[in-house]
Amino acid sequence: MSIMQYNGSAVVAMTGKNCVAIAADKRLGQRALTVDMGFDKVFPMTNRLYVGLAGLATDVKTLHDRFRMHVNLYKHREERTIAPKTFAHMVSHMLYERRFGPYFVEPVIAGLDDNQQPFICNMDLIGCPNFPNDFVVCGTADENLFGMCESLWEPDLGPEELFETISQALLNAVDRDAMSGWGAIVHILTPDGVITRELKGRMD
Amino acid sequence: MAPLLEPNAGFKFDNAKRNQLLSDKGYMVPTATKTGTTIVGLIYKDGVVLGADTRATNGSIVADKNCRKIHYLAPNMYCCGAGTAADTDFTTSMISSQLALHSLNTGRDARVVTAMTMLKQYLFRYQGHIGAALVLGGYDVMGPHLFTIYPHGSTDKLPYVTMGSGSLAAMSVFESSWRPELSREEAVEMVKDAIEAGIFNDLGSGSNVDVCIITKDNVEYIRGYSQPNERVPKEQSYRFAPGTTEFIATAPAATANDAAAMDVS
Amino acid sequence: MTSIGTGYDLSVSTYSPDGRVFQVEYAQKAVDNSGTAIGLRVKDGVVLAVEKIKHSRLLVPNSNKRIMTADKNIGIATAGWMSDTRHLVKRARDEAHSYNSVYKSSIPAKIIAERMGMYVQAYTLYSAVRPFGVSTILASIDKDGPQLYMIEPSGQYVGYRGCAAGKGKQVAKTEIEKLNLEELTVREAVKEAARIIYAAHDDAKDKLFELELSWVCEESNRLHAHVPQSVLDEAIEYAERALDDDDDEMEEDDE
Amino acid sequence: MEFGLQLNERPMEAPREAHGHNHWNPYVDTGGTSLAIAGEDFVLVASDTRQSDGYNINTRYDSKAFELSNKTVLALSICSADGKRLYEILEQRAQLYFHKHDKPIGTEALAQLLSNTLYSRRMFPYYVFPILAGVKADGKGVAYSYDALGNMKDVTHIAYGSAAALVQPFLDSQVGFANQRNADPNRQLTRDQAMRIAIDAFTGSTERDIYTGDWLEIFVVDATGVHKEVRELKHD
Amino acid sequence: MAALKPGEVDLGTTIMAVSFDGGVVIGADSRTSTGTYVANRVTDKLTKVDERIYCCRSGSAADTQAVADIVKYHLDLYSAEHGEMPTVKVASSLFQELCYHNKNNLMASIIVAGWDKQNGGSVYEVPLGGSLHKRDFSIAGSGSSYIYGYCDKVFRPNMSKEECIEFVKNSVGLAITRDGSSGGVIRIAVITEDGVERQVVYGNQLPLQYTG
Amino acid sequence: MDPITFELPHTLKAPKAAPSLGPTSRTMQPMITGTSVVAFKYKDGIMMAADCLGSYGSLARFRNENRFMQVGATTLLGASGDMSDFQFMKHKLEDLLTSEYDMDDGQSLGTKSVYKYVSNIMYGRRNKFDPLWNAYVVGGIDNGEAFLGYANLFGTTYQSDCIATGFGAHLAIPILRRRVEGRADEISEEEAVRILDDCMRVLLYRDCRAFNKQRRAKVTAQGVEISEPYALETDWSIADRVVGYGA
Repeated sequence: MSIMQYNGSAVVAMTGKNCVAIAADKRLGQRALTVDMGFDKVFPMTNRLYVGLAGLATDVKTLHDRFRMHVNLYKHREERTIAPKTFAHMVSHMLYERRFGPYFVEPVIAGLDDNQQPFICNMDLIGCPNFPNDFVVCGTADENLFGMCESLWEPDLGPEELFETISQALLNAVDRDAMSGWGAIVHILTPDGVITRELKGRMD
Repeated sequence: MAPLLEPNAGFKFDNAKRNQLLSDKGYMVPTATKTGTTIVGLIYKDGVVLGADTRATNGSIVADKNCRKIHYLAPNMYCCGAGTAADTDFTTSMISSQLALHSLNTGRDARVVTAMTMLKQYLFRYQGHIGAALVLGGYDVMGPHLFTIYPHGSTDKLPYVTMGSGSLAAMSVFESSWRPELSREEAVEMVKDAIEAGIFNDLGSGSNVDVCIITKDNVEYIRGYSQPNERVPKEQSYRFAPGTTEFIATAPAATANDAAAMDVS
Repeated sequence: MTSIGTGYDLSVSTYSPDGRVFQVEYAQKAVDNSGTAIGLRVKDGVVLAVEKIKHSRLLVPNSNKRIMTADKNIGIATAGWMSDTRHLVKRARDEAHSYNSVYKSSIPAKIIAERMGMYVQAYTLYSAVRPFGVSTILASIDKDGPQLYMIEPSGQYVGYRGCAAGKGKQVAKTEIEKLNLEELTVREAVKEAARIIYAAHDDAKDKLFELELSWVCEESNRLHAHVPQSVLDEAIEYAERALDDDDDEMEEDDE
Repeated sequence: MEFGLQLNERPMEAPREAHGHNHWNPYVDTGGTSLAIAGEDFVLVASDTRQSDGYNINTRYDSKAFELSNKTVLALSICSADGKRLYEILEQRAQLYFHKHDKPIGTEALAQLLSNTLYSRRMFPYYVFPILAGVKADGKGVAYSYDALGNMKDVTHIAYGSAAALVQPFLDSQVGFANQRNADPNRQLTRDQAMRIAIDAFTGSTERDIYTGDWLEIFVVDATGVHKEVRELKHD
Repeated sequence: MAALKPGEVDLGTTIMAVSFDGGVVIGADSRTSTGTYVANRVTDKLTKVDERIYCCRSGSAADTQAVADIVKYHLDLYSAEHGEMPTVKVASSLFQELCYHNKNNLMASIIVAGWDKQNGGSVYEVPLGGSLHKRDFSIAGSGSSYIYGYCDKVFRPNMSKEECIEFVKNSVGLAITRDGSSGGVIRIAVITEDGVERQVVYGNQLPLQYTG
Repeated sequence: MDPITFELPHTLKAPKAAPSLGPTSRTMQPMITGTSVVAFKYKDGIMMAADCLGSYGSLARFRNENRFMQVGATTLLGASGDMSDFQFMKHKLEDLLTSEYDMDDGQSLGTKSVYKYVSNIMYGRRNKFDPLWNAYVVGGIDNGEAFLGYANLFGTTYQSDCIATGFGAHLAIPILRRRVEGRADEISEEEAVRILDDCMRVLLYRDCRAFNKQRRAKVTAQGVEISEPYALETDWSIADRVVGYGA
């Protein structure tokens, strides 16, 4: 068993028309044993920028704290909030710094840039960034998510449509993954604010 | 005599002990994204042509359908990367910044051999643990140059080179059609053919062909020079009617800044 | 033979008081009831010929072959029970295959004749079995040139220049003895063989018959094969003409 | 070591650690994906035709789905050698059945036969995950999915093979209407809908799974027989 | 002892050097392989480390290149410091120093050959482990094991330059046809007081030999 | 439904097919190996090439091997991998041909039958964990149609217009797919030979186990033809452009 499967996770982000969505399941497991059904994997960094962390839960917590520290330091130093792309590079470097002793985490980043254009990005555990314009996925259900997103995603979805698409992609993906699920949370980032919704999912 | 194998400070090893423990307990350490890859380079009459496919894989899954494998090093130099994607990204950008400093110090464009030497010494220092297999091409005062650099730090100088999992497919094109004194058009076409041989015959390579043509005073970087693998339109749309998914609305979580309760204005 | 009913003929494992094994002799009788088969060993090959008696006009021409191939270069023609023949040919093929598996070369005629002789002989030893009602003529070209052997129901096997078995064997033997086998070529031998079979054929007893002719020679690439149709036709024509000539002579004699 | 130069040269030189026959692994994965969607009066089976070995494409056209009768189709995945043998066995048994009973073997009987055949090799299993699909005696479409040991289950939709993880949740969503609050659980897909879903499932997984691609064979089985269609997929 | 690391580029190799009165002749095949794939079919394994001193590299491509580069740097330093060219002995000692002290990390077997004023042409060999051996002639690399007998039979002391060239051509040619890890062209360099003269014998022009 | 039998005395029993001359030997580590076979369809039938080398590890040990076998009138078998297993397969096929000949039924073994036979042997031996360490290419004309099939030690089989084993799968297939696939019936014999030579030349340049002494073989309606060994023209002029490995 890979250490990436120890706790289980599924994280996905998708672009829409002037909006972006990021969603994750809520399970925390110890291998096959589920120990928590409300484990957060998606964290706000600014109100236009969320990061989702799939992988080993302890590293999820550690990295979340470190990201928060760096985002705050950035704000102190630069007197502006960090842009999604800048944040992505910061994350990438933090991960690659540990090239030979990595955190077992694959991040997904979703945000709106200064022009309210969606930004998404994901990385492998040593920080190789990937900036597609449709969707990014990671976690134990990554293949399932890829299959769902490849079929479901289409360009220029509005916030509500995007919500349905990302939710359906995530729910159906985690239903075929034993290591993730137990409900999910979806954040839709729009110029007018963030819409957060909790999804009901199968509990098995 | 200076020690041969002194590691450069820069990497942190604080997780290494824990990770070793985990892997000793049977938890496999995951693999990083690889670029299965076909990358090639070719010297022609007036310059160098580099080419790459655009597929990045993670195991048998395509992690990125249109990634960029021809990396900028300096205004007159580009470098294709195969192997561990993160290593090729970071190695080339690190050398790129050193080259920028070098040419600021010297007041002229860096030479291609300088870049090659920096790369090979860096990779040799890490004894193959940095999995970057590179094709370096550029044009300097000595004319066009083309090198391959292997992860362990060996280099080759040749008029046509290929690297990556599709290197054999690409090499079959060069070995059966290369001849001296190619024109620019012929060179670009041959590079395209070589990359397409990788795309269609090597499962680790796919999607599009990127090319980069470096001549005396000019660089032409063409993303998607050939796009033989466009996805056909879907048979139908899979949008869901609003209200399909059951949910409970909640307030957005506090942001990092809010949580820290810091006011920096 | 007049020894029927002496009580010593019920088992192959019992001798008669005068030292005979009647079952073996009966087997020989079975052979003598069959259509004639002959083999001619000439200077550049071997020819096999069989008088295949047809008990019905309804039989498909060229079916139920009586000359078979045991190995690529070994042909078998028999007189006697066809069902026993098929069994023996299978055995011969197995022997050839077995030899070839070990030595990676084809079995010499002498060896396969000996092994077949041993096999046939074993069926004259046990009360539970019946001797084969077959005389087997074996033709081959091996490293020592053309070879011809015949194995009797008793298991006796002998090498020949020319041999014959079946109901016309006396006529055939007489005719064969007239031939100069050392000088003959297979092309000539094929015609002679046809002539002999036609001569040995008794129209009074069996109306219908078919001539089967095979050879193993340089012309057949040292493979055992039925002769080509043209060669067969030519031989039949030759045989029929010879028969007519004989008849003419006899008629002349009569006059 | 992540150097992307992976050569597959097993037939020429043995792995150095191979001593004694226990170390040789006879199983190979030649890739590819199969799916089935069962409708009210039809069933659809689709398989791609790529056969691969490591990063090499052996051939772009090697069928993994076969007609067993005019009402049943068998789709294989994973190890093509075992798959072909399994098909031959079933085909022969179907023929034998026909000769014995003077009527084609029914889908249900074949389904049980397949299960038995798989289990007969419990100790050295066929490395295949078959799907057997067809119309039943009552004219209804049915698909059976199996594991390599012969465990059998009838399903409305199933995907196996290298892109199974990509396709299965999509079928759950589009054929099983999972997680949809307003969906009518009794809604039945039409043949055209099933066809569109199957094609999109394959064009989607061809994008992401390197072992799936080249050509797509689609079989639609209904009361009138088996109807085959071939579509082109991407070749990269 | 160091072994080739997975995926590492190997100079399967046949290399050779012969000294004669007034210089040396060195030769090598041109095949570089990863596994059984020929990564470079026209490799130059004759590496210049000083004006009249070359090394022939066999073993790991990366290790031998790194070592050669370091030695070249030190020889340049030596020339600048001493105001005269280093001897072949000095160069070979530098190779030995590196190969001996890093023997657990290096996979390098090197022949050092060249001309200097004090000793004329001379040949040194630094095999795996980092010992140093002065030789009349030297062969090394995977292909060399096939030609020891031939070389011992054919070599005579005090051969002329032309005879040395023939000797190298024939020996390396024989090794190339028998050793799957050696191949391509034969590269030859003749190093004398007057300079370095390089030759290439194409792969389709190798000396005639029995190939049955 | 076993046939009714009664035990015959020992001497009457059928001979064993091949008495073993020692412990059974199994190929788990190929010793003498042949590298790629390259094959494709063209206008008149099938074209194939393989070199004459039997390697012993990296030693070019036996340099006059024939890695082809003519099977019947219109079938050609090309082999890569272990040569002892190839010889075993050749013997099996010769046996098959003999028993077919002995049948004397006017039928001859077609290419597809030979292919199925080879495939079944390969698959059967893999099922015994005792593989024949080979990759085979079977080509020929069957009922007037060109046929080309592949079978290897895992029992994996496929048919295609162009097939190459070993390194050929990496280096020759890209060339063949570009120049042959989809237009096999337009390719003249001259062009086929050019394509084949190009493939073999690339292999010669880039495969450490290739040797410049090869045979070409073809199957046409006229039958099978296996050439005498020949050498290819090669070009090494790029060697002149290369000095050193860097600066």
